[in-house]
Amino acid sequence: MLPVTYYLALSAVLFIMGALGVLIRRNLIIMFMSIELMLNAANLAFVAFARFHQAVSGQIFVFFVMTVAAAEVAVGLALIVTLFRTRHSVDVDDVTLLNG
Amino acid sequence: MNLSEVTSVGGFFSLVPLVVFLPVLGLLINMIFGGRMSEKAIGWTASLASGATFVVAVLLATSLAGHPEAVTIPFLDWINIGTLELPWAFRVDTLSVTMMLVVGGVGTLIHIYAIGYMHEDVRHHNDPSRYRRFFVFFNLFIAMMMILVSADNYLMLFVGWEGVGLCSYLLIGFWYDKGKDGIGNALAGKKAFITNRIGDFGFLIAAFLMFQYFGSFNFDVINEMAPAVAAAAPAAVMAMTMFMLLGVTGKSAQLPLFVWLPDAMAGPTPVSALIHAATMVTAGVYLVARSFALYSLVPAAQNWVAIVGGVTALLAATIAVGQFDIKKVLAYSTVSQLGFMVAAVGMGAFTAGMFHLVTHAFFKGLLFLSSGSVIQGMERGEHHVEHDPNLKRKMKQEHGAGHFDPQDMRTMGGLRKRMKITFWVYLIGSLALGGIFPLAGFWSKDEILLESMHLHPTVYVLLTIAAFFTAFYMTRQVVMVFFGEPKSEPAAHAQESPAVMTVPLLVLAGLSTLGGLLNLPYLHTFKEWLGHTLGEAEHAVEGAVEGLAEGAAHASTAWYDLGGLDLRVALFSTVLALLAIALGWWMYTRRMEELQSLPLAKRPDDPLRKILGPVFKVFENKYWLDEIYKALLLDRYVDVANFLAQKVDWDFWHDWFHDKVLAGGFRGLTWVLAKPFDLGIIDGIANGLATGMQGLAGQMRRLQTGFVRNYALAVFLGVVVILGYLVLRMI
Amino acid sequence: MTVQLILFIILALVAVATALGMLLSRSAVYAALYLVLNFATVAVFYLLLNAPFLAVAQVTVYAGAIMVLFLFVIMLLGTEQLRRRHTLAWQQPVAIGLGIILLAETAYIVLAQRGLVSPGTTEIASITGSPTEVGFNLFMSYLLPFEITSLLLLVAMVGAVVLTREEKKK
Amino acid sequence: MDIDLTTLVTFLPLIGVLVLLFMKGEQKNAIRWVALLTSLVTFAVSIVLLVNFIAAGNGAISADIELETKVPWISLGGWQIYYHVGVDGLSILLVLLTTFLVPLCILSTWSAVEDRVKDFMIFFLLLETGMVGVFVALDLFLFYVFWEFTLVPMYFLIGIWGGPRRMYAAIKFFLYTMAGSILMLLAILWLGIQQQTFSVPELIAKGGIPENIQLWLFLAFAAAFAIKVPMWPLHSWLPDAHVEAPTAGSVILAGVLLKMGTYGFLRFNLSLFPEAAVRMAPWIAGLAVVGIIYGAAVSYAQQDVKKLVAYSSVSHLGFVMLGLFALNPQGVQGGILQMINHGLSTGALFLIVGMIYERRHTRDMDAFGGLWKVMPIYGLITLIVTLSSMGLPGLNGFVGEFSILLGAFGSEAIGSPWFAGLAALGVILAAVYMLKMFQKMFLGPVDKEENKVLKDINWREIITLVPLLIFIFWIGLYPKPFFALMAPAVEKLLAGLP
Repeated sequence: MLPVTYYLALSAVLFIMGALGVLIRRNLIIMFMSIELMLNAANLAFVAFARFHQAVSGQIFVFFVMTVAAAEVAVGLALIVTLFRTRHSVDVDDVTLLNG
Repeated sequence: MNLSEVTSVGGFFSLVPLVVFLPVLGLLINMIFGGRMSEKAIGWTASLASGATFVVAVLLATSLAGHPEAVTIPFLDWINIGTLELPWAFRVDTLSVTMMLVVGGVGTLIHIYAIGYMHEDVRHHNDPSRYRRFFVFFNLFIAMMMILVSADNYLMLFVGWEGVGLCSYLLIGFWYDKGKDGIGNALAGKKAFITNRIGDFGFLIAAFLMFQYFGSFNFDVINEMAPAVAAAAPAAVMAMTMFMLLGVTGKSAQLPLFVWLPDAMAGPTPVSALIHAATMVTAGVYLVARSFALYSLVPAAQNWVAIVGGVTALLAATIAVGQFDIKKVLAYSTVSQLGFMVAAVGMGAFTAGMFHLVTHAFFKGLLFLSSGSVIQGMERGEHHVEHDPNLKRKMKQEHGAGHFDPQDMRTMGGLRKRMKITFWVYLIGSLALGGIFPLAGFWSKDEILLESMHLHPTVYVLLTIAAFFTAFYMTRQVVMVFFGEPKSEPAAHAQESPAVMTVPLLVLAGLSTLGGLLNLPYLHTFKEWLGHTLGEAEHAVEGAVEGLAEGAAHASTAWYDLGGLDLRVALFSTVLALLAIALGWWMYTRRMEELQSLPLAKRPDDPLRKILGPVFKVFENKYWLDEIYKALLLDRYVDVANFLAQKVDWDFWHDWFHDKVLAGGFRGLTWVLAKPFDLGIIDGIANGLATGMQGLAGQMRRLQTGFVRNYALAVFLGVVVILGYLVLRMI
Repeated sequence: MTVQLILFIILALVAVATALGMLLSRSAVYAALYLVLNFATVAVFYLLLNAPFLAVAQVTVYAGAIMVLFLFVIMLLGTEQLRRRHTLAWQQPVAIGLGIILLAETAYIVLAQRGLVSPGTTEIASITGSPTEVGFNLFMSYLLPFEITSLLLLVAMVGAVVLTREEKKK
Repeated sequence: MDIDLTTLVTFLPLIGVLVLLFMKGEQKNAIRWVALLTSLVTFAVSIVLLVNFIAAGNGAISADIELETKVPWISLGGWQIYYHVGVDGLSILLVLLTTFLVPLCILSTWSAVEDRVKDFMIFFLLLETGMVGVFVALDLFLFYVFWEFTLVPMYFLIGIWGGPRRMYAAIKFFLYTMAGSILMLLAILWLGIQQQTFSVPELIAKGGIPENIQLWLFLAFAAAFAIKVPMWPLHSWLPDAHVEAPTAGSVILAGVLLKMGTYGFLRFNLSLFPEAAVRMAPWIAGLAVVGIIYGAAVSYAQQDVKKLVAYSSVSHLGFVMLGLFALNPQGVQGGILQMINHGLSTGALFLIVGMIYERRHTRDMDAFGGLWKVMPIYGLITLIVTLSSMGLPGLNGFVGEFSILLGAFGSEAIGSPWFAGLAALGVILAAVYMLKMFQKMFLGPVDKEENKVLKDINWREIITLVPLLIFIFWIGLYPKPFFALMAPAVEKLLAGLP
């Protein structure tokens, strides 16, 4: 069995890449996929810890995260579709209504 | 006394609640089903209800004949608070049953009469739908009057007292959309109610005093305790009786509150007969008789009552001389006769007062009803004239285009030929009222005069003069209405009333003729009857009369004494009455005819006008009492009310004090705080702060780019920094 | 060097590579495909970590359902490239810089935890992650949250429907 | 534990509010029905409360507080504020009056309120909770909360659905009442700090406040209550509020809110500060008598019917105050009964005015005349209510007024029969202004064209008025059950006086 740190390191790398995706990319869909990646990274850490602590709760948590992610994707994509309908663009930089 | 004791007494005593509930039943039937009943059915239902109460009263009287002591039938607890115990109980004694008989008997006759009278009246006024309402109110009145007379304490008496006042109000204003300016009748009703309320105020205060000194309103308790309380607190008993007198002057139309009664003639004539002549207005007399125990203890109060009665009797009699409205004459006559009764009970001659009350109910009821017959006869005549173009033109020429008044005696005359029954019963009523032997009025009036001669000479003089005037104005009325030539076309075509009206008239005429039998000299049936209730008070008076009259000798031995009838007094008043009749006859036949020769413009409508001159004016205008009251009291009250409402409450208190001083003051304060203080100092600081903040915000807003990625970056930065902090802590 | 370690390294390389691919690919379709691959590798990691139920769920839910949804949307909206713009040009280097810092920080933490070796490395794993075990826990200890998630999904469904419904033309 | 009825009655209207919140504003009729049903259920439960109260005495009517609930509510430092409610003979009738009037008011708004029906009903039901709360609260702090709470819905009822000068009236009403309440709050705080409790029964049991301090506290409480009553000369807000308020608001204002003032005097001033109450009795009685005469005179001079009725309240409430401060059984019981009577007959008068206003959109007496002929049922009912209001024996007003005057006449606390004597003049003056109103509106010829086509009141309006009439007759003919309910409690209260 590998030490849990390996998995944590991998999880961290994946998470940072996801975060960078959100920060750098302008395509809303890709940003959204990056968020999914971050969730996956977190899930990986959960499962690793579950193995490490011999507790099934971690896996249950992952299960819940997946559900939430599914819900989130459904609503998020619906938002994107609506946004596209009004703005005809998936460029996040086109949506600057909050500009002070 | 509880019910088991009552049954042991036997007789019909326990039936007494029916005197109240039978009329209530009648009015409920008429109220609920009357809409689907014919006029006849409505009228007879009401009459039957009233007749049934009379039957109950007769049954009670027969029971009382065997058991003359008072019986109290408890009915229900009304108000019980602390020491205050106010049951609704019925008291059956000779006094209350006498009143029940009068109310039930005369009431029923008038009910029957009204079946015919109102049938025409509602058509004359173009609103047949009110027929039912009339009988509902009429039955209500009987019920209320019965509550009044059957009460066993002052407060239940007051309930009936106010209740009859309400019925009076409703019935005076029965044609509330008619009268002077369309509102005259309604105003008359209001006047009656409010004037009576002033009297009720006196009654209430008297009741409070009673409760304070006797701790009860019960007649028996008060009668029993009265001597002791009168000894301990004479002023209190004096105050009680005087305040009660105020109540009496209101309800029984005495000075100074009699002004409502003549106006009350605005009601339909049966109302005037039943309420404003025969029954309700005598409630004051009944009240004083009820309170005999109190009054006989305070001579000063008795004196006042007698004086009020005497002065009212004379004053009203003189006013009656100057009236032209047939019902107004009778109204003032009623006031005057009530004065006789009040004077009598005031002097302590309770039997005499009650006796006159009963006979007066007969003959005054009769007179009013006959006057109603006359009025409707005139209306029928007018109706006839209206449908005959020739006569109509003729009438226009004689009377001008103005509204024809069927109650004005100046338009009547010669009716004895066209309305025979009415004429004869009217004549009987007038003679009875005038005190002509052997009609009912002679006996009762004579008894009052006799007792007043001994007890209160001043009042005797007043009453004797009033009696003279009484005979005179009644002669005047009879002559003006029934004799001579018709003075207008309607009078010439007047028609007699139907049997449903004349039969009650005949019955009442019989009673007016024979009423004196109740209390004949030597027999004194009525006196003994009432003596069971009035007991000691009556004996005391009798003793005083005998003592004063005789000095030393025995009453029965003097030549003029006929077993309680003083021949001197009787002869003198009879002679006076005959004189007055002769004078009246001469003046309104001969003198009137002589006057007819004068040109129309100079011809006076009344021969007295020329003889008495300005004095007649005074009579005609009722001593201007209404005007004086209006100027001194009513207008002043309106002024005060308007001043309080407009100036004090609204302009001063509402607008000035609240809006200007309070609200304005607060606004002023806020202005001072806002402008010099706030702007100068506080605002300075605040504005500085605001400008600084604005600048800062202007810089800060640049952070809000609106780019989502920017915000995300910020979050990310936060993560890096926090994690960095944790890492540094680990190191 | 155990088989497990070799397997881990290979899989980790694939995972990072696909993640990078998603991050850098021009086209959203490519990005999505890279992500599917990435999810699949993560599913394999789950298998390694004694979580077979999650592994299957990962493939069906993530790689299957969610990513299909993404692809649908991409197809729906078209795959046209975004115009080159210079909005927030400064953010890219800053973000990368911050990412490196974060990487360093996590690296430090992970390295500092080197001694953290799983107690379960030697013994037989006591958890199996089998559907039975997960289900048992789910329906016993976590029943309420489980039910609430059903509500959440319902709300999300309703939300998605409401959001995407076309406004009626007036 | 079975259901706590007192609390249930108090908060039942809130359930209706909750339902109303979820309804659409356009479903006006449904909203009205929900509100009506809620208030009817509340009334039914309050009847159950009455039955339980009677049963609680085991054969006799209890003199104590029954159906009590005491739960810690707010804990502040050393002392504890309780949610403490219960009913006794002093309050039960007022609770019933409130729950009785509210359904009638809602019924009366059926066609009168078309605008924002939902909000109206919500405020109305909130108001009911507040009013019942005032009457059942036994903790001074809780009482104060309810007391102030009633202001808010009433403020909106006047301010939104009122007449042309509604904002002025609403603000005046609010500020005036607030001003008085502040003083009361200070007194409550003083009592709480000094006596270590806010519980009214405990405060009564503890007693022992020196007389000069009692006097100040008495005045502080009296300030709040006298404004609410309103006692002369603090009545200036009343005509404004009454005239501008919508009909149902006026009914509740006259029927219940004013009674909160007199109830306050009864519950707090008399029992908490007995020595001061005895000392102040002649002064209060004096103001009451001035109010009676003044109110009657000012009523007479009004053209606006609603204003006339409003000022008549000043007169009637003067009677209540006179009775309460007679400090003997007749006076106090008469006073309590008169509170109910005034609620019934003045409530009915406002409803009656509202009905004609709905038809003619004017309240000027001169605009009417001869209405009895056009609207016979309406005329008859008005006549009965008018007579009740001026105290005709056989109707409710007389029983109350008579007992009050009788009590005041022999009252040792007031000390002189002159007060009652002058107050009895008010009986005459009441007849003067009430009959003037009746004559101007209902008698005389129908001389205005608009009045000739008026429709008589419909079934809904009759149903609104008939319950009031039933009680007007009942209390007038057989007031014994009503007196029996309050007698032991009043006796207990009076036993606490020096």
